Amino acid sequence: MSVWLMNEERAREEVPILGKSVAELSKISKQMHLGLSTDEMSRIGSYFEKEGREPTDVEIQAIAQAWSEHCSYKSSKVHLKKYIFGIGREKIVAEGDAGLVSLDDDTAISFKIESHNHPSAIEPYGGAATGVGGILRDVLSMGAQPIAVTDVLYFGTKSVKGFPSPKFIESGVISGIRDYGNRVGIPTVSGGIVYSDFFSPNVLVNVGCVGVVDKRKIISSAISKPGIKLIIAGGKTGRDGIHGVNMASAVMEIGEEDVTTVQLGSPITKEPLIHAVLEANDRGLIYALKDLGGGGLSSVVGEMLQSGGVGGKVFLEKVLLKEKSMRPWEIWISESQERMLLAVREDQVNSVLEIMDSWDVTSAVIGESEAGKRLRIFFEGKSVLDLDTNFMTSPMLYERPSLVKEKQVIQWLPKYPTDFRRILRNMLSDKNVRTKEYAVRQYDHTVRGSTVIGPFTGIVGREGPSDASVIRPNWSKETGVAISHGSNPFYSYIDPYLGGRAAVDETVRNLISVGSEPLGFSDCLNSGNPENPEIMGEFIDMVRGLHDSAYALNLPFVSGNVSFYNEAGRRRIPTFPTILGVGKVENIERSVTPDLKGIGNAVYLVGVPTTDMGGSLYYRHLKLDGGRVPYSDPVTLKRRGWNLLKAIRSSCIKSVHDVSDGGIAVAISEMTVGSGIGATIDVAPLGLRNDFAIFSEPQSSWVVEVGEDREEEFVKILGDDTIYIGRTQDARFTVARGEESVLDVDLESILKNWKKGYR
Amino acid sequence: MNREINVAILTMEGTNNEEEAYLSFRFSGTSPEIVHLKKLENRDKKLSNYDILFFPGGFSAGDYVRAGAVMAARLKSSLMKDLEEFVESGKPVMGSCNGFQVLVELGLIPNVNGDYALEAALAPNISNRFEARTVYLKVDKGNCLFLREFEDNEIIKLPIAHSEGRFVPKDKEILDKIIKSRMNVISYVDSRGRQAKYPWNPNGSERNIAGVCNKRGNVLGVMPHPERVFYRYTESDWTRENSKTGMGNPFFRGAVQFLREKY
Amino acid sequence: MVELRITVTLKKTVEDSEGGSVLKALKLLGYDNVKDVRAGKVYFITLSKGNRQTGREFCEKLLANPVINECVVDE
Amino acid sequence: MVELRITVTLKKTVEDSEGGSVLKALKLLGYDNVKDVRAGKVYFITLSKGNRQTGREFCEKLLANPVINECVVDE
Ligand SMILES: Nc1ncnc2c1ncn2[C@@H]1O[C@H](COP(=O)(O)OP(=O)(O)O)[C@@H](O)[C@H]1O
Ligand SMILES: [Mg+2]
Repeated sequence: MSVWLMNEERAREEVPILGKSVAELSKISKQMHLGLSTDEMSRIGSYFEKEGREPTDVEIQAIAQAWSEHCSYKSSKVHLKKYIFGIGREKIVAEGDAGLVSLDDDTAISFKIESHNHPSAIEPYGGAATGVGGILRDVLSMGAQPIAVTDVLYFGTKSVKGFPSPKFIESGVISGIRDYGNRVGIPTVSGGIVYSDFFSPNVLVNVGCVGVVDKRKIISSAISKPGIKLIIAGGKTGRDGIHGVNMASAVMEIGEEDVTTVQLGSPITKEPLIHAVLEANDRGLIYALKDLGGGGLSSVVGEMLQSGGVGGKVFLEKVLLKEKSMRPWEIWISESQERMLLAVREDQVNSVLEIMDSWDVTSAVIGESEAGKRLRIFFEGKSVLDLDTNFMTSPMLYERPSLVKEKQVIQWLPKYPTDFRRILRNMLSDKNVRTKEYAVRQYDHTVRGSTVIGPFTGIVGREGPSDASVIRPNWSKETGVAISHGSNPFYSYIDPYLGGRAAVDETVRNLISVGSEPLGFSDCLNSGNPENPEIMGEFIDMVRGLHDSAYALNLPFVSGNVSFYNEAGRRRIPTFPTILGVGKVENIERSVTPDLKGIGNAVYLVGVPTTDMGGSLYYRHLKLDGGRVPYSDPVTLKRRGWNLLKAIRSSCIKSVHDVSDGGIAVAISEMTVGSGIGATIDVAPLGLRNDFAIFSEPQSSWVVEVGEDREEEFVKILGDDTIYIGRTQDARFTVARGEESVLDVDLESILKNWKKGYR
Repeated sequence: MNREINVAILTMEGTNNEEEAYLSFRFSGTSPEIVHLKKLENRDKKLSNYDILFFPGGFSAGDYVRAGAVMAARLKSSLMKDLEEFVESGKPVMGSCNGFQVLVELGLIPNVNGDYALEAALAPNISNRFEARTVYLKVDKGNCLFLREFEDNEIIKLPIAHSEGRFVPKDKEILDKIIKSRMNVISYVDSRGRQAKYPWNPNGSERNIAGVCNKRGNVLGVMPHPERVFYRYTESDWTRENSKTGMGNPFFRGAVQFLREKY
Repeated sequence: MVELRITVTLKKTVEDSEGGSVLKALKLLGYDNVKDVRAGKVYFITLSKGNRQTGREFCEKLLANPVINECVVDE
Repeated sequence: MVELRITVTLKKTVEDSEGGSVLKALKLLGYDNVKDVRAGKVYFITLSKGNRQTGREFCEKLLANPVINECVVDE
């Protein structure tokens, strides 16, 4: 990167902008890597006109950080406010870097999902690793002990000239998550991997984290009193990661390798930092807390002071540096990893510094809050920034033009298949369906000794997939936290609105499947360039979809993030959400897994097959337009889901698996993997053509194994929402319609196809 | 012993299984304490004040050089005598995963010749990957105090999560002595209890060795993680089984019983 | 037969946690004379035929990531 | 100032799984001329004073386990 220097003197530099023309302002924004529009530059100009002076480089850089798309949500905020923020508010315990819902009387769950797309596209290993590091900090910021890391990955399938190969990106991302997550000692238990040429070369790395906190110990990030000391703790500050947020707020260009934004992260700096921060919190020594992420100190100090309505001062020379020659503006906006900012009462500063030292964590007092509304920064005695905190942290908001393109919905009717067995095998070995063990088994999912349901369950040595993971955060209680995701870029590509609803549906389905009651969501919204009206139209459709489902379920989105500008190369990604959901398992003993449990049990379908085949795996294999995307009705979802939960809690149920990619045929196949137990089903009661009956992907649907003596009770709870379809059996999975055989496949071949590519 | 049993769980940056080890000891009726290596180095704390010493898993110092190497080097340079005394007093010492690697690097395991020389190493897995899954193990308990609650030849299941777990003895002589003295107390087996190759043997360990106990029976190193399955609910197949307690539980019970009887 | 030694290190601009951790350990072992440690990987590759150029191709295609790594090939 | 290069590899008698997988990957990339790959670690250490002997001490005390490793120090 070309560091923009006015002259060689290290301290305060002036950036003359007063009276400059629009063209000149735009040039300054470019040269300094500010990413600010001319409107925004003029707004800064008029502020300094009133101040009667030119801004310093530190000031201009600080404002650019705060006003970046990444930090300010300037293109999305209007819509998020309208559709997302208002839902289920009474269920939100607190909000901040992560959001909190209530697990039980004493405990809250802190969770968030976030994208690390742009950094991962430039350097997959470091991008993914620091993504994990960043999301851990967000959860820790609330005072919570992280209990799980999650990752939903979207990989391209085609090489694009000028960009790294898909294989290189994939192995880099997976290794990055592995090396960071394993070293930091938080289990990586849930996620997903999706392959599509949508993501060539725009790889998406969405990482989530879930933590728990004693409700009395939730930490706020606001400082509302003068005289509170600011302590920076953890890693030292270096030139790394400068202008990361500005990069994430623009379209990536071919061959762009801005080295100063590349970081690999240091999990063994983070690991003791987590312990130290939690110990300080446990002892009641933290007044306010925030992590240093995008925008570095600049964003964090500004927001901590502004949200509490005070001002403050910071002495930059007190910040511990990796490189001595850093300029003040670099120190102020550096995004070096593994740092937290603790606000501490004066009389408790020493205790906090001692705790840090006892964990071998470096820390330093760098400033304090003051009465008033000014933020003042000094470097070696000179003032380098003196700004109104309100001005700094209130960016322009945009309601960008949007356009909803009417798409024609076409559905082709395929020829009736002659070989169902071959189709099923192809589906099971599809990269999007078959086991992800080649990646996930490189992640430690049992560290902390609290993983009740991990990513794979069943007979040791032949485990199958699970729908959600369950963590028991407190060994003295029966309560569990269920964690899962939903997303379907194939649906969203065709219909962002229904795709949004389907993502909520999938998340809820997965959470119900393990016997948990959904409590809330975090959403990571992936999209293209918001300055394109068509994309803005998709974006609005997507959030409307999320809204309509979540509102009907009365479940809040407690946190999330927006990632625009994912459109390098010729292809852009669909506009779609990845949702992280958490649920409450009242008693872990009652949680269930998808592997079939015994021969001779009844198999029921909750839900009905559909003719909406848009984006379905079956039609993707046929390479035909499938028409409308499967429709999720939240009212139905709520009724079926919560009734199913009732049945699970009363122990009627031996195993459950939700219906998703590949329909009930794939769902039942997956239930045989971990169990070695087969099933025979009759699709006559389901109506529809056989291929639609077993391969369609109806929303709000599950396959359920019911204990022999509990059928009556089960049917009573589920009522008309369930249909008896067959029984479990030995060695084979067979499908018939009355007398006519549709499919007959042995379990070994299911196992082999599903495990393809692993071992 | 009627008084409290004090357990030191040793930690430094990157060790990260101290929490589950702490809880496993606490729920076994002892008084565990997480002790930072620094505090032992600067003599704030003394090893001899503890009854059990536990080396947890994780990635001490990132495992960057070699798993366990940095932690072992630091211990060797400042605390080797205390460690030897602790071991020679007969008190229980256990390490799992990274802890096992540290014990081997310290020469506390296998120590067939009794001189704390390096006699083995834990090399990178033959698969060249990190492996996180449940494995079948056979317990040949010998005189190992941590294993006294198991049946002899019992088949158990424990989670593993490591990339450097391939047990390599220095030479044939050392290996023979290990086998002859029945120090290879835990071995990887297949679902029917037979010695088998990858994936049953997840790392390519010589003779499928998963755990080694010293001759005296008071120092145990294991690659799998007993502390992660203290309760049955964290076994990966618990929804299909009706065990009463977790398979890691007896390791801790064994050590506690031993101390209560002996002291 | 050609023997190549390929050394892959992190660029100076990228923070090297491994080197840092070794530095810290050596200092704690009492070696105050250690000023800096950079860690890397080395591959000794035997070719039936080829030259440094082949080694450079290996760097590009597999062993190094140009964004973060430097790759040196010796024969 | 003294610059040491310390190279740590697995002994020939110990199977080198990383080298093996690099070999496999190179063959998959079409390089049939690759006969053997051994992987190792390398440390570039800057000392204010010292010599190869110091490097050998680092090997012994930290960088190598003689049961499986070879350690070579170059100045
Ligand atoms: N990248 C990943 N990281 C962590 N866990 C994952 C990842 N991908 C998949 N998993 C886990 O593996 C299991 C099976 O995943 P998958 O086959 O995608 O199932 P499904 O399609 O039902 O979501 C799930 O428990 C899922 O959470
Ligand atoms: Mg699922």
